[in-house]
Amino acid sequence: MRIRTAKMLAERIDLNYFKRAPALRRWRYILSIAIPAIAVLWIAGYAAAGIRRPYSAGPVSSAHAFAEMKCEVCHTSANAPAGFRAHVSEKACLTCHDAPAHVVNQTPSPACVNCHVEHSGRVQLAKVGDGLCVDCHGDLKTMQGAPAISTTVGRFGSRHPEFAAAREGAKDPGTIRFNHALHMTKDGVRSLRGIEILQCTDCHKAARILPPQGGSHELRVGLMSAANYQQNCARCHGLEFDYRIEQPAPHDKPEAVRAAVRTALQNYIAAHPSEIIKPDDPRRLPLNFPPAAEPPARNATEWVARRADNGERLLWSRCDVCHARTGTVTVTVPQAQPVADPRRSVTVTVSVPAFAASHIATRWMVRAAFDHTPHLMLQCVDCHAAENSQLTSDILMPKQATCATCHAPSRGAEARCFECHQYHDWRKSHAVSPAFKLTDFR
Amino acid sequence: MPPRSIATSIFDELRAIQRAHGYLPEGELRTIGDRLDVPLYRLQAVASFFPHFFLKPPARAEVRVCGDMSCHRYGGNELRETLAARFQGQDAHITHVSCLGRCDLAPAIAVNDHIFERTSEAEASALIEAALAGASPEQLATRKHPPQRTPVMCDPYVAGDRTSDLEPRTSDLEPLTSSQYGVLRTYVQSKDWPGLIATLKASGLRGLGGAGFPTGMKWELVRNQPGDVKYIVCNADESEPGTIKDRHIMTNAPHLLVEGMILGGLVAGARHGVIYIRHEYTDQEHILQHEIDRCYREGILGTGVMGSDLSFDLEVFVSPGLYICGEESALLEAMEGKRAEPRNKPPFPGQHGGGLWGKPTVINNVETFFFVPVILARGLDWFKTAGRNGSAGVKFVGVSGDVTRPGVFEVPMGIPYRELIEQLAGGVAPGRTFKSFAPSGPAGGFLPARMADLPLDWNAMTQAGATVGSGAIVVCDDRACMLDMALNAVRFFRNESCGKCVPCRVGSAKLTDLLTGWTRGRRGPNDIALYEDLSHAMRQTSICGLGQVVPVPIASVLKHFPDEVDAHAKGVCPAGVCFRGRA
Amino acid sequence: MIIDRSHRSWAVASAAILIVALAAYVPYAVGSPRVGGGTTLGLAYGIVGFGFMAFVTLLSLRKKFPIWRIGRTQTWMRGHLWLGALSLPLILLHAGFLFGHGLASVLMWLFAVVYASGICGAWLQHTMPRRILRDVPMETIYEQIGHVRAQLVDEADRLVADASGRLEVAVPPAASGATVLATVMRVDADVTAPLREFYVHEMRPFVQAPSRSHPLANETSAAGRFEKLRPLLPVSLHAAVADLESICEEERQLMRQARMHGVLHAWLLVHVPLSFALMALAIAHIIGALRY
Amino acid sequence: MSDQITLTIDGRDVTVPRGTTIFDAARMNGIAIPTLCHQQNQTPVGVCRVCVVDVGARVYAAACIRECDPGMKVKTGTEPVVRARNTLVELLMADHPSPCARQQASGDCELEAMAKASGVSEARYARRLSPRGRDDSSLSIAVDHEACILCDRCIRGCDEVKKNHVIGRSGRGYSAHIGFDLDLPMGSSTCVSCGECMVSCPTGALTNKRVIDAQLPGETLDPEWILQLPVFKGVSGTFLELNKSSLVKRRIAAGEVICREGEFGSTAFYILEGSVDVFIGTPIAHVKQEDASAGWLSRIRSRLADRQEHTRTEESGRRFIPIDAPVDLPYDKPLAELGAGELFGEMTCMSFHPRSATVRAKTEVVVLEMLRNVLDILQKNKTFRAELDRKYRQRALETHLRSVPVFSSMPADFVDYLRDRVELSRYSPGEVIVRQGEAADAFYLVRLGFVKVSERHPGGEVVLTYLGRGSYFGEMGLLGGGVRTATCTALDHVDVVKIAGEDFQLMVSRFPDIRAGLEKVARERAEQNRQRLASTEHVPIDAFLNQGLMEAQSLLLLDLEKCTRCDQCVRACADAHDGVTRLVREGLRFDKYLVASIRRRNSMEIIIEDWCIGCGLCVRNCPYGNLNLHPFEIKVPDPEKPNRMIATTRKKATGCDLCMEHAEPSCVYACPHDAAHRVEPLAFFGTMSAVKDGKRTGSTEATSK
Repeated sequence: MRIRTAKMLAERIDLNYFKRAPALRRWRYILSIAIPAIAVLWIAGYAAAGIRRPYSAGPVSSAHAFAEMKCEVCHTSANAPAGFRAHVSEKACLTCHDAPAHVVNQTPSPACVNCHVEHSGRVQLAKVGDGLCVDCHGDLKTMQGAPAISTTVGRFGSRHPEFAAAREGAKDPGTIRFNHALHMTKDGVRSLRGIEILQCTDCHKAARILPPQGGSHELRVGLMSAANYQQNCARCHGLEFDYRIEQPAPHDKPEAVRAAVRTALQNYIAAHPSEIIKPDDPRRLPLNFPPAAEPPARNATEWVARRADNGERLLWSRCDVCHARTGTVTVTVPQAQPVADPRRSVTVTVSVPAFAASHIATRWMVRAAFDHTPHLMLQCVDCHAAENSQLTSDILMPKQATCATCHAPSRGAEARCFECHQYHDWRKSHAVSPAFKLTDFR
Repeated sequence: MPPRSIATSIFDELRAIQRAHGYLPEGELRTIGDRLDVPLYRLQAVASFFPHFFLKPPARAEVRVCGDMSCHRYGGNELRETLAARFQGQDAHITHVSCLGRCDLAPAIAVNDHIFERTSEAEASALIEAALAGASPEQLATRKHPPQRTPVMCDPYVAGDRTSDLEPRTSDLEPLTSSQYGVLRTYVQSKDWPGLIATLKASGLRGLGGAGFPTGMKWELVRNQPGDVKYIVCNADESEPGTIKDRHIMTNAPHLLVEGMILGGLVAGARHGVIYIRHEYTDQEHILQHEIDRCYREGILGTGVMGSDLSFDLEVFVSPGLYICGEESALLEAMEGKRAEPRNKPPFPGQHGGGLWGKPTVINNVETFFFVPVILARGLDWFKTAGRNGSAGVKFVGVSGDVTRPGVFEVPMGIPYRELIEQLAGGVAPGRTFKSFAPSGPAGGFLPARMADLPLDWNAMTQAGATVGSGAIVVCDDRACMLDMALNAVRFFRNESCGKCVPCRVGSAKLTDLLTGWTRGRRGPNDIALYEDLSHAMRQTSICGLGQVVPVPIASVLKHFPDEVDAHAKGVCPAGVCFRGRA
Repeated sequence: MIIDRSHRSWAVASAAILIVALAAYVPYAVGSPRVGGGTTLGLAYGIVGFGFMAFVTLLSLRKKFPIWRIGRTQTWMRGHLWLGALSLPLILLHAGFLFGHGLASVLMWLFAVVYASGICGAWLQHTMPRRILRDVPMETIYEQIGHVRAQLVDEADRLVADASGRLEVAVPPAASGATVLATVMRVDADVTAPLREFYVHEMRPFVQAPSRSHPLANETSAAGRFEKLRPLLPVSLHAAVADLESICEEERQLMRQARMHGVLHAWLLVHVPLSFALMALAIAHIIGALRY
Repeated sequence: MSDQITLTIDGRDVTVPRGTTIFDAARMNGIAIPTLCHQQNQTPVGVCRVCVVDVGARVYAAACIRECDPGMKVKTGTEPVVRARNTLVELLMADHPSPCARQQASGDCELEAMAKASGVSEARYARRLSPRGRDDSSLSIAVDHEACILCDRCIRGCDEVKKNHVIGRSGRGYSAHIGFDLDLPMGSSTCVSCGECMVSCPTGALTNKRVIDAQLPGETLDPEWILQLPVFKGVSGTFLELNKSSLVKRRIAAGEVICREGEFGSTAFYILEGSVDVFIGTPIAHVKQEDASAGWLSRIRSRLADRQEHTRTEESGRRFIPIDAPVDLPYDKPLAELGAGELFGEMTCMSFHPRSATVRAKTEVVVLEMLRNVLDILQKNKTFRAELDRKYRQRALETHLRSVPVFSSMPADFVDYLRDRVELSRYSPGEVIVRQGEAADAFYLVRLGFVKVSERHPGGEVVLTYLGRGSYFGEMGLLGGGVRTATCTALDHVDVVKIAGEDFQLMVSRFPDIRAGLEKVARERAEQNRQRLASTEHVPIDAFLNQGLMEAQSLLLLDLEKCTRCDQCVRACADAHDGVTRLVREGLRFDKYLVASIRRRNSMEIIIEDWCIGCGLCVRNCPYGNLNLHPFEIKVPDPEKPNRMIATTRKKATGCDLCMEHAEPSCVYACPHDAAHRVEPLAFFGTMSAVKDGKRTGSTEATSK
């Protein structure tokens, strides 16, 4: 047998063997130097060739695509300390962009890039994440005073406060009596032209709302305009006051209405003096105005006065259909006397009914913008529960949950803050003159 | 009581150490060297000479498998290889051993010096495993077969079972006298030593150890040597493969051996006698020792043999064991505590300077001593007519190998070998053909079956170019390859060569290599010439008979089975023994 | 290094860091308008992740100075494993699970490869040593295989020379490039001839320059070859043959060891250089990120 | 009977005295009979058989031993006789390594000459397959068993001619060979190198060995003259004649350096006249190898590596540096003087150790410079030994005793008492000095060389410690039960001072402090042994012994299931040890662990002292291969010009020191994979085997034979 003692085995070994690297180890050394060197050369090569793509953090937004290969457009190093850091400064953004401040007393005033993160692909920079907003609005602090708005705002649909209009107990501030249910009955409403089935859009139309001070940014399109008597009500709810006069009374203040009535009557009698003595045709009188057994008017003025009183009484009752009478007011009106001398002006004080202001809300969500246009595929009643509303005070605005049906992260419709809210206070916007020409980027 | 041994005590010392340590540690050898004032190299010389001694710690299982002649026929060598393969890597040392003297119960193995007969592979494995598990020698020994004691037919003193129908000439012998040692008693009283010698000479009794030197002449020669101190030694170192007859005699008729030795000692003028017995014959050693003790008790041995003024001491010397110790001068060397290397002769042991411690010494075989009292008791006439076909005497032969009833047979001289083999020993197995036989172990060569009609007779055999030798008949049937058998025999001699002289030491190795080549089909064109040169040198120049007979087996095979040898050169083994396992 | 119970504290700590990182990430990912390296938390992830990576890379430097008493290398290795493992989630959190563009994407890919190779290496280091232990009992020092092999050739030469007298093997000058051995042998009927012939023509070429295609390279065919050889030789030579067989076995084991060692260490060829490259580029990335 | 007999040899009638051998008879009559084994001055043995002649008998007779018989007809040269003779020569030639050493050296190999004469050119027989080998152990005689033809001439030469009784035949049959004593290597035997055997040898089996071919510089001496020197009385003249070139006389002027520390040498010096100074110029204390890698890097390394100043406890209490001369040098002032009749350089010469000190002639000196073969002879020479011993008793014994701390307090009068009573003994490598279990009859002090102390156990031998100069042993037996508790064996050439038991008892009874000191050490030794053995109960001791792990105090184990073979441990070791590794990642296996290095401490430790001379003895004897020699480049002052520094390379033995200057061994510290462990072997394997419930796989390698 071969003898293999421990000692023999050990003695076979050259004691200095470990000082020489075997192939495996040698290759490890070689590769350990070569491969990092290749890597460095690769990156340095790009740098030398001026190709920045490798160390671009990613494609820039579509809007900035023109400057993708020109880092220095945004990464200006001019103001960087020590010349090394080349972070994007506010100035770089503001060169091209107008970015009015948010609110004056906001606590931190973030830089543009805090919210508008570039190199995240071909995205819209304006679409910033909720987090940025929630950072402050999640637990809102102000520089001074208490904020007027909710201080704990979070994700829409869950941590977002209910729309102010749709909150429990809220009432429509409007005073015009309007029974939506009555008007929206499926059987239609009876009008002078017969039975008419009303559509929402018969009364409500989208409208543009311009910024109040003529800024360049439209606030939002597609808000609904308030219903308008002339366009929407007059057809049925006419202001005729005398069968002899076709022209209805104007939908105006009571004193104006009084003046208009009298003027119309004066003009009629002046044109038809024969009728001074002609009694009224009882058939054509309103049902609740039984003909008065009184002697025929003695003169035109008397005739007008009589007829005017009737007409006004009629009209005021018409007003009361929709408007809420608050009492009477005394107004001074010109004397309704036959005018001998037109140069003499005599005024009298009369009292007319007074009505509450209508207070029709045109924009329910004052801090957010809503555009009906993209929602046109929906039925109005899907969101606005008008069909059963009988009272004016009923809030017909949808609740947050209604919106969140679609506007939720899980449902696909945009649910981030920017969908409804604007950070920049565009009311304070001003024009910016462009700093670059397109040719700069060719 | 027996006196201090005349033989050396060195082997006893070594055996004692080996018993204590399991081997011979260097320190112990140094201690003995100091104590006995023997140079260390002398201790090393003997300790490394005899395989009995271990110079290194032995394996837990020291297994020795016999693979000579009969054991080879019974697959001893295959058994050894199988065991070696099986116990590889374990603390078992499995090695070859030369003939263990159990040829009739082949194959024999020795496990930790205990001999087991007719051992199958399974039995051998069980024994080795037992030894590996730490079984003591005594525990192993319980698995042995006890020696079978059967009476010897021609014992003049004992009435044994005489119903054997195989031996008509001896079985009807009656005991002549009921008292053993009767012959000795007669001669002690008469002191007719010249008469005794004359009787022996007249009987034609020869040395039955193999050489066949007339016994009467030998005794007379020593008797006539001047000097007072002479010795008589019984060579019971029966180590030749196939030879088992002495074992039989010692087992069954120790008293006749002892009586013969006392007679011989008294005749030759020796005061001391030694029975040199091989160490494998432990049982026989005990039987003999028992007999000797009895003789001392009964006044047959010791000072005043049987009340006379004659004295004779007898002891048993256990051989450290080797075939070469059967050579008479090597045996004497061993008894003197030396390497058993044969001496240059002359002087012969019977002469001055040639015997034990340089004194004239009678050395005879067990069987020779045995026949002395038998002849003296039964008379010359009986002996002369006991043989057949004109041969004189009776002979013990061992028949082993491919026979169905191997064993020792007490047969009349002159009996044809064929009768011996085919009738007494049962012949070869059914369906097999009797192919050849070796009349005298490896030393006598192989004879073809057609020569089996030769009688068991010294002269007839010598005329036929063979020898009766020690009567160790080994039979081969047609499954045996004679070249393989010759190689086996030559290898035995090589293994047993003492290494003293060049022809035997180197020649036997080279001859083995040469024959090994032949059995593998590698026979060069000049090989026969080479063989003849070698054979000539070995026969002529070797110191002793061992070296001289080394070429005999192959010579006989070349003579009687030339075709079979030639076939090997062409790569064919007619018996299908060689070339096995070769691709 | 085998990851066993002794790694518990590391595992717990790593898990804790991971949980903290993930816990911080969830609201961030949900609440923040954007995720990524630019944000504060993202940057924090980036810094911590890079820190881990840097530490992990430092292992190889630490190994260059094995006796510095700067923490047991084993601790460094544990850190390497666990912090290295942590660096992936942190970097992913840093990147917002995006691979990014340009350099960032290269970094991510490199990182992925380094990480994967690291995992693979950890697995190899976990399993291969056991396999080597099992399959290569006669293992020696890998770097010394060539040296040991030369000694085996010597041993075999000596063995055969001792067994068969003399062995005359003339090796032609190496310059000629030939590997054929010119042999001078005695032609007489020499019993050892088959041994020498086998040795010179079959075994020696194998022992000298083992190739997997050589018949002796296969255990079974080698055993067969030796089985064929044995009957041609005297029993006295069988011990020598057994020794030669054992030398062949050792030779085979050395081949196997070389192969397994290659497997065990080859991943480092990927892992280490790429991690250095990764670090280099990561630094470029950091510089870029700090500048822009 | 006539004293003259007549016979015929080759047809010639010759008359010779009775008892004449045929060989002699033929020679007397001018007939040469070839022979190999026969020599006129030796008893014939007749073993080569080349001299066989035909005497008309059945077989040929060996002429050298066969006496003539009257009327014998002898034929010495017939064709069959010559044929047989040639076959014998051819047989011998088949195994002969032709040309053998003798044939190569002097062309007078008798066998080859005979082969040539008889036309045996190439043996046709197959060559020997199992080589018997060579024996190179003797310093003066080369033994090539291959060339031996077993003619017994050397045996008879050794036995009959010189009466040395060393050589004999060993083995039997074809594997027989000559052996020395108990078949030992010749160098370890009791051979006195008289040279008779090699003179007798007919072939190249035993040849004179020249240590170096070159003549030693100096005056070659006439053997006659040498033999007149008292110290050479009894040395074989043949030997001196043969080894003339190995012994020279040199005259050295005062102030000249004879040998220089650290140099390798192969000679010893015997001072005939004058005196010399022995000193150590530069103890190679803390010699470090320059780290070739990088200057600043290694500086950083060493700075960070935070070494602690550490003095080994073993070093303290040392007051003498042992050197290769009969004196020890005081630790603080390493200087001593030697005078006429003293021998130095013994260990260098015997074991090729480097010089351990520098020797400069103080006065003009005359020295005999000798090579190993001569020194070997001298040491075996009783006269020379006696002279050396006398010198030793006179001057060295006292310093030697005092160099042992326990005896430092011994009064001078007792030293005087001991001076002539102690016995000075010498042991060869491997020789057993005391044996476990024997009666304790003496106390030993090691003068020279190393002694192994071991205990016998059922599973084998456990080495307890190694002792070198300045150590002592045998006290445990004397103080304790009177029986040796361990076996002490010489590792190399060992000289001991043997203090007889009664003197020892007298000493300890007279000096209680010595007794107390000895008893303390003995108790410590006993306690250590007891603890070690007590803890072995859990460990399969045989496996342990087989591997030698018993003897370790601390093992570096590499868990091969974890180890990725990254070699960090080796690098760390090299880093920690000046660029050479003391750790070899190959060797012992135990279960799944590779035992990469072994450390002993206390009595088991191999301390490599700072004055290691790089002799390599420890390296050779280490059973594990854990000690190695490394070359160190150092600068030493030139002994001749003290201001100049010269660079020399010294070898220094290194072994694991557990990185003592650090808290934790560097290899373990540097293992990244938790695979390297320093363990206390018994506790560790004890637990392991307990866990495994005895299903230990053991080693596949170390125990295989």
